[in-house]
Amino acid sequence: MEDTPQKSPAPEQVILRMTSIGKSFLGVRVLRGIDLSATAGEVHAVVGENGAGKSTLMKILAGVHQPDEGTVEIGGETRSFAHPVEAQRAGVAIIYQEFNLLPERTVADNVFLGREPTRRGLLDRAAMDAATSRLLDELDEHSFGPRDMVKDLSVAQQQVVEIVKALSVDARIVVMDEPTAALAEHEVELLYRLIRRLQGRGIAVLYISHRLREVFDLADRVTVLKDGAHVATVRTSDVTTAALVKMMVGRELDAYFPPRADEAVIGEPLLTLRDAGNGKLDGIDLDLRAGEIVGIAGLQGSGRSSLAKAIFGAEPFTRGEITPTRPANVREGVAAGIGLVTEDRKAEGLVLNQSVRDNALLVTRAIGRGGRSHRSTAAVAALLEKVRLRPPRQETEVKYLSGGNQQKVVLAKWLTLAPKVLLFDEPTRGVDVGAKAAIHDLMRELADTGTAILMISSELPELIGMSDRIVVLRDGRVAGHLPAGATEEAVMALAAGAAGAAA
Amino acid sequence: ASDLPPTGASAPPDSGTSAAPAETSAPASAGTGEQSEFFVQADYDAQLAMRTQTAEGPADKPWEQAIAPQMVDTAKYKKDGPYHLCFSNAAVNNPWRQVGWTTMQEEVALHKEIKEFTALDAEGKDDKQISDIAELQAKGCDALIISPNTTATLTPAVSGACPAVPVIVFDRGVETDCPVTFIKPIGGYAFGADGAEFLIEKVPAGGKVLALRILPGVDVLENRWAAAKVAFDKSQLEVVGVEFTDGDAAKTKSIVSDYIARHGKIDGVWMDAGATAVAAIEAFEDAGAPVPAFVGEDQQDFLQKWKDGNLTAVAPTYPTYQWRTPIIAALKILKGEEVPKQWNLPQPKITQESLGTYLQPDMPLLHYALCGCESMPGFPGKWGGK
Amino acid sequence: MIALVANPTRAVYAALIATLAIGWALVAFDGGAFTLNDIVGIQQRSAALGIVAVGQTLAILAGSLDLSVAYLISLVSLVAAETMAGQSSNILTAVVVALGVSALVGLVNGVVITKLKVHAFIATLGVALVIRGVLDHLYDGPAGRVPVDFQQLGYARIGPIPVAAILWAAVAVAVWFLLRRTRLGNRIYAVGGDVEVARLSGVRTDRVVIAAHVLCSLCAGVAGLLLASRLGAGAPTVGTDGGYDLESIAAVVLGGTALAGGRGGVAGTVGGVLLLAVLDSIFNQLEVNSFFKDVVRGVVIVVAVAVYARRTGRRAS
Amino acid sequence: MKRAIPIFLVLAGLLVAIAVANPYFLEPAGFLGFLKRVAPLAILAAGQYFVIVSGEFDLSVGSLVTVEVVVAARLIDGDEAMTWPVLALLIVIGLLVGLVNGLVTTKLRVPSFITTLGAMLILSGAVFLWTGGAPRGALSQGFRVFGREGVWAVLILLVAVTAAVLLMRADFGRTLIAAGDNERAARLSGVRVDRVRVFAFMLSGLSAAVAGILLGGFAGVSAQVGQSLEFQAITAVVLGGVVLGGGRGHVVAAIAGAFTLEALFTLLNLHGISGALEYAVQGVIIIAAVAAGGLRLPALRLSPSKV
Ligand SMILES: Nc1ncnc2c1ncn2[C@@H]1O[C@H](COP(=O)(O)OP(=O)(O)OP(=O)(O)O)[C@@H](O)[C@H]1O
Ligand SMILES: Nc1ncnc2c1ncn2[C@@H]1O[C@H](COP(=O)(O)OP(=O)(O)OP(=O)(O)O)[C@@H](O)[C@H]1O
Ligand SMILES: [Mg+2]
Ligand SMILES: [Mg+2]
Repeated sequence: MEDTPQKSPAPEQVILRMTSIGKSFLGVRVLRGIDLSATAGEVHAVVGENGAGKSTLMKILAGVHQPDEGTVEIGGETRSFAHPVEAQRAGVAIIYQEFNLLPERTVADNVFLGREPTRRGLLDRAAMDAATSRLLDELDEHSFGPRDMVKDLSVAQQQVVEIVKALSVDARIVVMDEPTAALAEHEVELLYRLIRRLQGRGIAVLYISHRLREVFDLADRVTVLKDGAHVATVRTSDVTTAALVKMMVGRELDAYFPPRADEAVIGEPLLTLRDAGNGKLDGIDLDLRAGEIVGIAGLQGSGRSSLAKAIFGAEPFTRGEITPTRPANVREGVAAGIGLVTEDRKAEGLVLNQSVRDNALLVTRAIGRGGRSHRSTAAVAALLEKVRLRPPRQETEVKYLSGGNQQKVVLAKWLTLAPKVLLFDEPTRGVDVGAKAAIHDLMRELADTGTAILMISSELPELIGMSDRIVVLRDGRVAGHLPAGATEEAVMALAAGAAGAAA
Repeated sequence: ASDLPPTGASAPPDSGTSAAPAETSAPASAGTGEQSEFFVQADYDAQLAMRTQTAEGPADKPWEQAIAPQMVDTAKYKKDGPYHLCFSNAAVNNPWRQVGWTTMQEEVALHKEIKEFTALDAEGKDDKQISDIAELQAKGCDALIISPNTTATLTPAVSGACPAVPVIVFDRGVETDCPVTFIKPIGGYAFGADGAEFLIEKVPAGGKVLALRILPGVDVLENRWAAAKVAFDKSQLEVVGVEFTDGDAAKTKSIVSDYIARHGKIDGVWMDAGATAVAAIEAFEDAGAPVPAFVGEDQQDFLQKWKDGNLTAVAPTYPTYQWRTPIIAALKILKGEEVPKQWNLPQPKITQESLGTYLQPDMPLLHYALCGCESMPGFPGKWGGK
Repeated sequence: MIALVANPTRAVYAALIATLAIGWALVAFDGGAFTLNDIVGIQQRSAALGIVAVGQTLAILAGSLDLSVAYLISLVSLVAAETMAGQSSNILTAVVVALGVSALVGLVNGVVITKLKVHAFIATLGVALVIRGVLDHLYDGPAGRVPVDFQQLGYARIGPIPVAAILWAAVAVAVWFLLRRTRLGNRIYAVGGDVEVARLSGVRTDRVVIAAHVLCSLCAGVAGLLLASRLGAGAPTVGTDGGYDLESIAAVVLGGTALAGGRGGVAGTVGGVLLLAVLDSIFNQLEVNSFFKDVVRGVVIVVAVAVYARRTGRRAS
Repeated sequence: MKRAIPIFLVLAGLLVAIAVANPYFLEPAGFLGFLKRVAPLAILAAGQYFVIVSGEFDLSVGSLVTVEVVVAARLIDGDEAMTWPVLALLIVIGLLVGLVNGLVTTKLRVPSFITTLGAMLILSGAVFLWTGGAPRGALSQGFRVFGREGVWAVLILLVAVTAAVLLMRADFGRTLIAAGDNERAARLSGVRVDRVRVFAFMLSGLSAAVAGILLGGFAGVSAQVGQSLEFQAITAVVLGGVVLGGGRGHVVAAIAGAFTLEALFTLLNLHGISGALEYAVQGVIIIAAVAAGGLRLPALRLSPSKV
C-alpha cells in the first residue's frame, strides 16, 4: 500500500521485525501472514475492527501466546518466547488491554511483580518503593504512592500503575493495547507527553487504539489488520481518516451518526429525578423522556456510572424524589422497565460460558416474565435479527464472540424486557467502527419507538453526535445542561469546572 | 463390630463401596490365602485350650471370673479411699464401645469409694490418646485405666505412665508388661475358631463358604481370621472368597449379593465381626435364596433375625462385660488385693440352646447381649432399652 | 498487607484470649484448674496439626489446597519408622528419606495441578487415594520402630516447653519469613491473588504453585516425623484418624486466610490452631462428650469465617 | 452437552468390560442390581451438581445421609405406623439443612467449602450426641421397601433424573448456571442469585434425604452409611465434566459420572484388583479422567464461531 518509495531505516535501527505470523485458537485461524516492524523511536499504531487480531499479535510478541508460524526478531536476533518473562527479558514491555493488577497488593508490589529486587537473597522492599516513587514522579503523578493498595485507586490511577509497570522494565519495545480506554481527555494528554519521551529515548512504541484521532496524533506509521490478515502498513501522513476506516471495515461509512430525534417524537417524561442523591451523588435533577437520548458527560469519576446504577437500582438513591418508581434494588428496577447496559461487558453484562440464547433470555428468565413463546427459538431468532447479530447463531458460547457482537447480545437481553428506560454506560467502549455504527443505529431506533435513553460516553464526538440533550456531571452533581450539537469545548468547560462555564 | 478399629469410624476420603476381593480372580477355588504374619502358634494353642478350661470366680459374674490366672501382688499400691480413678478411652465410636462405656459408667456408680472418675475420650486418635494419658497422670489419679486405640503405638505412652500410677489395660493390649493387669476375653483365635468349627460341623463336605472380614491389619481381627483359616484349611469346605467389608452394611450386602449371583449357592458365611451379619443375611433373602449356616455376634438384631428366621447360626462373642472388670480390678489393686497379671475373661458363644436367654426384644437392635448389665440399677434405660 | 491481614489475625487472637478466659472460668467453676501442665498439653496437642496447617497455609495462599496431607503423614510415619528400625544411627537417613518422599508427593500434587490442569480438590484427592492404596497394600498395621533418641522429639521438654512445640514454632517462623521476605513468598501471594495477572507479569506461576505444594508436603512430612516419634512406630492410620486434611484447612481458614488464596498468613494460622487446641483442652477439662465437641468446632469455624466475611465486606462496600 | 461426550464413551466402555467379565450383568436381574446400587450415588451426584454448577461445594451430604438414617431408625423404632410421617420428616430435614447451608453461604458470605465443612461436623456430632454415640431403634419394613426392592430404587432414580433435567431446562436451571458463571452479571440482569443458590443447596439436601432413604432401606441402620459419600458425589460430578467453580456442565453428565464411578468399582472388583491397590487405581483414574477432560482435543470442543 505504500506508494511512495520509503526511506528504509538503517538496519541497526529496526528493533522489531515480526514476519508471517500465524496463529490459531481451537482450530480457528486468528492470524495469518502478519508482518510488522518497528524502528527505534517510532510510534507504530495497529488498528482494526474488534477481533481483527491486534491483541493476539501483541500477546505473541509478549510471550503470552506462541505463534503457530512466523518469526519474531528483536534487535536482529530471532527469538521465541515460551513465557512472558522471556519476552520481558528481551526488552518487551506491554500494557495489556485488560487490567493486569493485583488489587490486594501495593502499587510497588504490582510494579515489580515477577522482577522483585533482592538483597542478599531477600526482598528489597525499600528499593522497590524508591524506584516506584521515582517513576511516579517522572509521570507527575502525586495522588498516590508506592505503598497504596491498588484496590483503593481509581480506574485512571490504576492505568497509571500499568504504565509505570511497563516503564519499570528496561524496555526497547513498549506495547500499549488501548491504554486510553479508561482515561479522560486530560489524562490522555499526559500519556501523549509520556510517549513522546519514550520516543526520544529511542524506544519503539506499538500503539493500539480504536480512537483514530489518537492514531493520527501519535503514530508515524499505522498497520491495519482485518480478520486476522495484514491489510496495509502506511505512514500516517500519507493517509486520511476516511481512507483508514475504509481499510479497516472494507467499505465506506457514509454517515457517522443516525439523525437526531424530531421534537415531535419526544414525549412525556418516563422518569423524573428531583434533588436525588446517595453516597456518591447529590442534588440530581433529571428528566428522561420517551423518544429522547440524553447524553451524560463528565470526567472520570465524576459519577456518571453511579448515576446509571442509581437509576437502575443497583446502587440506589437514598434521597430525593424519583417518579414514578424509585427502585431499591436491581429487580425493582427491572420490574419497572429499566435496563442497564453496563460499562464492563465481560464482568457485568454477560455470562460468558453460556450460549447466545441463554444470555439473550437471561433477563426474561430472571424475572420469570413472558411465557413459553418468548423463549422459543423463533422468538430468540427474531431478537437476534433485531440487534443484527452476525451470524445469528443461538448456540455459540458468548465468550467466542467479538466485542461488538457481545455488546449486541447484551442489548438483546434488555430488549426482551421491552424497556421503558434504557441506560447505556460506555456502550461502544472497545467496539470497532462497524459495530459501533450498528449500535448507534439501534439506540436511535429504540428511542424512535418510545424508549427513553440515557447514554454515558467518554468519547465526546460520539456523545455529541448521538445526544438530543447533554447533561454534564462534576463531582457527583449536575454541572450544567447543553443542547444537541454542543461543542466539545463547551462540554469540557463544564466537566472540568472552568471559570465562566455557562449552564 | 467389637474391634472395629478407628479407621472404620472416622471419615477418610473413602471411595469404595464395593468389595475388593482378595482372591476372586481365581473363580474355581479362591482358597484362604496365606497365613498372615499375625499368626502366633503359641497364642493360638493357649487360647484354644482356654476355651475348655473353667474360669475361677463367682459363677453368676463372668466379668469377675478369670481363666488360668497368675496372680500378682499389689500390696505396694494399697492406699485408703476414697479413690480417684482415671480412664483414657480410645473412642466411643461404635455400638460395641458405646454399650461398654455405658456399662463402665454404671459400674463406677456402684462403688461409693470412688469419689471421682475422670475419663478422656481420644476420639480414635493415637496422638490425642498419648496426650490424654500424659494429662491424666498429672491429675492425681489413684489408678489409670487405658483402653488403647492401637497396640504398638501406645506402648511408649503406657510405659511412661506405669512408674507413676498403677495402670490397668483392657480390650486391646500393649507391647509391654508394665501394667499391673491386662484384662481381655480369651481372644481372637478362640472367636474365629468358634465360628469356623460351627460351619465345619453344619455345612456338608464340599460346601461353599464365604468369609467376610472388616479390614486387614488389626491384630484382634487378624487372629480371628487366622484361627478360622487353620480350621477351614483342614476341613472339606471350599472357601470361595475372603472379602473385606469395611464394616459397612451396604458394602457387605453388595458383596454377598455378588457372590450369590456368581456362585448360585453359598452354604455358609463366616464373619470376623457380626455387626453387618444382618445385612449379609438380607442379601440372601432379597435374592430369594435360603439363608445358609451363619456366624454372627451377640448383637440383638442378629439374634432376632436368627430366631425369626429359624436360622442355623452361632454367635461367638467378645463380651462387653469386660468394661466392668477394669473398675473392679482398680479397686482390688488399691485395696492391695492380688489380681491376675493377665486377666482372661470367659468368652461364651451363643448357640441355638442359649439363644433364648440372650435375646432381649426390649433392648435396642444394636445392643450387645453380653453386657453383663442386666442387674445394674440403670438397666435397661441407660442402654436405651424399654 | 499488614493492615489487611491484621483484621482477621487480630480477631482470631482476640477470640483465643477470650476462649482462654472463658475456659479458665468454666474449668474453675467445674472445680478444676488450668495448670502449667495443661498449657504444655495445649502446646503438645497443637504441634502436629500446627505444622500441617502452616504448610496448608502455603497451598491455600497460592490459591490451591491439599487434601492429601493426612495420608502423606501416615506414609511418612511408616517410612521413617521402618528406615530407623530402632537404630539411632539410622535417624538421619530416615529423616532424609521421609522428607524426600514428602517432597516427591508435593511435586506430584503440584505437577498434576499445574501441568495436567486438574482442579486442586480433585488432584490432591486423587493423590490421597493413591497413597491410601499404597499404604493398604504395603502395611497391615503399625510398623517399624523409632529409637528412644528420636522419641525425644515427641516427648522431651526444654524447661516447660516441649521440643515438639519448639519444632512447630520453628516451622511457623520459617514459613512466615519465607512469605514476608522472599521472592517466592511474594509470588505465592500474587499467584493466589490472580494467576493470570501473575503470569502476564512474568511470574512462572506453575513453579510457584509446585513450590507451594512441595513445601506444604514437606510440612506434612515433618508432622509425620513428629507423630512417628510420639508413637514410637509408624502407623497407617495416624494421619486420617487425626483428620489432618480437613482440620488443617479449617485451622487455616479460622486464622483468616482466604480460601480463595492471596490473602492471609501464617500468624493467623497459628492463632487458629491454638484456638482449636485450647477448645480441645477445655473440653477435655470439662470431660465434654466428643460429639458435642464436633458440634462446637463446626459452629466456631463457620461463625469465625462469617465474622471475617462481614469485616471484609464492609471494607469493600 | 458436547463436553459430556467423553464420559459417556468411558461409561460405555466400562459397561462393556463388565459385561465381558460377568455375563450375568446383561441379564435383567443383574443390570437391575447395578442400577439399584448406583441409584443413591447418582441421586447425590445430581444434587451436588446443582450446588457445583452454581459455583459452590456441598461437603455436608455424607453426614446428612447418616443423620437421615439414624434419625429414621430412632424415630420409627420398628413401628410401621411411623413410616410415612418419618419419611416426610426426613425430606423436611434434608431441605432444612440445605436451607441453612444456603443461607449461611449467601447471606453470611461464608465460603461454602467452610459452611458445609462446619455442617458436616455439626450434623454428625449432633446426631450422635442425640443417640449417645451409636444408632438406636430400627427401621420399619415399609421404610426399607424403597431401598430393598430394586424396582423402587430404579423408579426413584428415574424420577430424580427427569426432575433434574427438567429443572435445568427451566428458568431456574438457566439462571442457576448463569449465577455460577458470572454472579455479578446475573445479579445485574435481575437474577435472584442468593435465592437460586439457596434452592440449589436445598436440592442437594433433598438428594441426601432420598439417598439416605435408599441406603437405609438397602442395608439397614449403620453409623457409617454416609461415610465419604460427599467426596464420591463431588468426584462423580467432576468426572462428568462439570467444572468446579461453576457455570459449566450438564446434569446428565454428572449423573453419568456417578454411573462411571460405580461401574469402575464393579469392574475393579470383578478383576480382583487387590483390595489395597483398588484405591490407587481409583486415584489415578480420577486424575487421568479429569486431566483428559481439561486437555481434550480441540476437535471435541464446541467450535468457536469467528465473527
Ligand atoms: N485465548 C483465546 N482463545 C480463543 N480465541 C481467542 C483467544 N484470544 C482471542 N481469541 C479470538 O481471536 C480473535 C482475535 O482477538 P483479539 O483479541 O486479538 O482481537 P482484537 O483485534 O484485539 O480485538 P479488540 O479490538 O476487541 O480488542 C477473536 O476472534 C477472539 O475471539
Ligand atoms: N476505585 C475507586 N475507589 C474509590 N472511589 C472510586 C473508585 N472509582 C470511583 N470512585 C469514586 O466514585 C465516584 C463515582 O465514580 P463513578 O465510577 O460513578 O464515576 P464515572 O464518572 O462513571 O467514572 P467512569 O468513567 O470510570 O465510569 C467518584 O467520586 C469517584 O472518585
Ligand atoms: Mg484487543
Ligand atoms: Mg463509568
